[in-house]
Amino acid sequence: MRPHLDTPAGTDAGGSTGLFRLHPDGTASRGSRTYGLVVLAGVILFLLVALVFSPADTGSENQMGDMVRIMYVHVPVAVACYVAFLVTAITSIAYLWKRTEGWDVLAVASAEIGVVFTFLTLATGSIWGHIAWGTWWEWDARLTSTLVLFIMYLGYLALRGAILDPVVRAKRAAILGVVAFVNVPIVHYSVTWWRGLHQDATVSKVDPSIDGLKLFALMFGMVLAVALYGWLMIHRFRLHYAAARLEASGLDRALAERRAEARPDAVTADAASTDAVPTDAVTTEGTLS
Amino acid sequence: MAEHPGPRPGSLGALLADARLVAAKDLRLEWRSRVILSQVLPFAVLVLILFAFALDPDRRILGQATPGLYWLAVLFSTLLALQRSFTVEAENGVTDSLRMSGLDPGGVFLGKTAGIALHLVALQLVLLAGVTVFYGTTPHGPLLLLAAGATATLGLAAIGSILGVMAAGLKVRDSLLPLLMLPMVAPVLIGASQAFTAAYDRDPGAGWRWIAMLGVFGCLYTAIGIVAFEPLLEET
Amino acid sequence: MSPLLAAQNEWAYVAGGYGVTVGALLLLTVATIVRGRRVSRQLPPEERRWL
Amino acid sequence: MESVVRFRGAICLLGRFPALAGVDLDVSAGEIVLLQGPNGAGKTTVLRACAGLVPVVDGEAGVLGTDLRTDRRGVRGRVGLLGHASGLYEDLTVADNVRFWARAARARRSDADAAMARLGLDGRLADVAVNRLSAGQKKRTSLAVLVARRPRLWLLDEPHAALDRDGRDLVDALMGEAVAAGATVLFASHELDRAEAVATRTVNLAGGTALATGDTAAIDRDGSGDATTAGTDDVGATRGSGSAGPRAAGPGGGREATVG
Repeated sequence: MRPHLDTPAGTDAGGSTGLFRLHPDGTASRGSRTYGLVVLAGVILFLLVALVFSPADTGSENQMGDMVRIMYVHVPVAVACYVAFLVTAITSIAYLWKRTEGWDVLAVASAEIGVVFTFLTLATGSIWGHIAWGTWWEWDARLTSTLVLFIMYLGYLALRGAILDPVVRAKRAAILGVVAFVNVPIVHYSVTWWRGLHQDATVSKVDPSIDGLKLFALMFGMVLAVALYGWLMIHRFRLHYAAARLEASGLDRALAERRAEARPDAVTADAASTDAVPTDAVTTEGTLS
Repeated sequence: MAEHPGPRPGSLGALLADARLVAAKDLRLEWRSRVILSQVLPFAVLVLILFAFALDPDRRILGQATPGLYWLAVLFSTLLALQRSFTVEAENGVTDSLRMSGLDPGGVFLGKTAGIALHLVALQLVLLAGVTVFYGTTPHGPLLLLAAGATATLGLAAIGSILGVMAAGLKVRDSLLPLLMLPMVAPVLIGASQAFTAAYDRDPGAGWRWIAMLGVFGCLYTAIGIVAFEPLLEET
Repeated sequence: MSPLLAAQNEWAYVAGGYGVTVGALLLLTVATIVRGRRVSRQLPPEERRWL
Repeated sequence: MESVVRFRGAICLLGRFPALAGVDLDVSAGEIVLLQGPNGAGKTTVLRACAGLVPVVDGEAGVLGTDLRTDRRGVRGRVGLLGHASGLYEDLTVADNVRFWARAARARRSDADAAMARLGLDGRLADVAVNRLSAGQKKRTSLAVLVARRPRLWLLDEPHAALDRDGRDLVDALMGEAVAAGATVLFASHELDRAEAVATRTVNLAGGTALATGDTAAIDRDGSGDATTAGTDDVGATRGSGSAGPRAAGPGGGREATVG
């Protein structure tokens, strides 16, 4: 995996000024900075369209009023969270196939962003429900399956946090990433059938009569959410990639130290400190049990 | 070296032979230790009693909620059975022995799944008697109940084996396994409860599509487990 | 409830929804950038291949 | 002679710790090679790497003609490992365990029964649950599994530990029988008196590298063997270093300097 595709190596970051000036230590590149500024401009434009320019919903039969504006964020973040988990699943398969670190880093970055977007889907859906149905939580099919999804990927991140060895972690997490995503449609259909026995209300059902600026706000929101996801992916990928390289960078030093144990003067001088070296039994059990 | 008796390694016959060997070992282990019988089974019955305490002694509510409560009890017991089943594989270097054993990892998965499923079947027979006695409900539609029980048990055992070995050997496995397992098996809980409801309501027609869903779930995760067990067992 | 009050009420929920979304994403962005700087500072520049 | 184990600059990581930092090791068919060195020298990791349990991340590593770096699982059916842990199901009986692991390795039931008899586990002990055995009896059970599997390469980690005198004699006899039957033995032991008597050759490990290999019989003949019998761990590390000259290891030259 190459962590970057957008900028040539060795770009002089100090040459630019203003918003384009890159922090010397950051995860930003010139390309990602430009991308980020475009997204930022898009966000401002989106907020203006969604909150100011677009009219309240009065024409349609549902009469959602200003509440329709919630849809402009709710639907896009929902789309982004499904995109994120799809990417986690695909990169997990790619990891199991290629066994290279980069795919694992992509999978975790995507899952983390996905969990945030899922949380926002639930939050905005709940706010919507409070107005539309009068309750903070309705057992609506899509909201419910999104909730299950949310907890499932919290589990994915918890599994990653519980395993120290990077290879074991990557392998188990990759399998869980696939297993969890396979579960998404099953959860969705089971919950839909389950609710289908009672009612058919859903937040995300786009009103066919929606048009004009309202439709534009919705579509623009979706594009923007996916673009924002992409920007976050670039930076979180670089962050995790840097962290992984940092973990691995000690290897040369560790090898030198390890070989130095074999030097007789080191052994006799540090006879007491050999106890500090993990014994065979401890090291094997610590990593393999 | 001694010539290998039995089917050719790598063949389907070898896979099933390994599965049978592992499943028989798990049943023998239970026969010798009786952990499921003496601990998980009483726990399952206790859950049924606690539901009654929590809800009401009024049998009407318990009767209506029987399918859901029954499957919740099954689910909680499954977690305990899984912890037990995969703790024995992670202790005393048994994991290394398994890797060295020459057993097909897919066969190990099938064997563990079959062992857990058989334990769950025994548990469910007792739980079914339990809800009949304690909640005053009479089972109907034996065919639907049987189909729902079989497909849901397969699904629980299959995904439980995948997640069980995934969490095995970790310090936090006791809290991690439920977090991984419970959202994953939400479709099983829904489907099996709905199928049981249909059976108890003498409306079996509504139940069969749930059986299809449960069957797909079980077969899908069985297939994934056969493939995924090799990297899971291998670890490094 | 008067229509005006209902409209104000709706705007409060809309503001809440947008506030949560923008706030959470801003938080994630800032956390990512700050942590990225802290981690990549410890890495030699030749390992930071995006520069 | 046919090469059974061939390591060149093999590096193994346990997590991020380089347990093996470039090991060179050669074992030929029919040898009984003793691995020696202080705690933490990497003896266990060498044995586990030979068994295909620990991945070799750099260098060359071949066992029984199988390249460990590309096909770690391929070698496992032909080697047997006796580790620190018993590798047994505690709730099953001795006979259950030996028969299960033997059948898993596609050995005959008669092989399993013969192995139990060889280890003195037939009779009363056969039907006792493993969790009620003493440490020595557990070790005998693990050895019975190994015997029943009939591996071509025996990897024994501290086989003498926890055993009584009869048990240790039995281990030595089993190693001899294995070699007589065409197998090869690689083992680690702190029972130097006993181990060097049975071994045909000794390899010294320290700091995850092999220091020197020598003919133990030759060392004993010229009288320098007394240093090896002092019995402490550290002596094992310093012994043999005089001739191998790790002092010559300059920066970056560690690997060359540790070639035996």
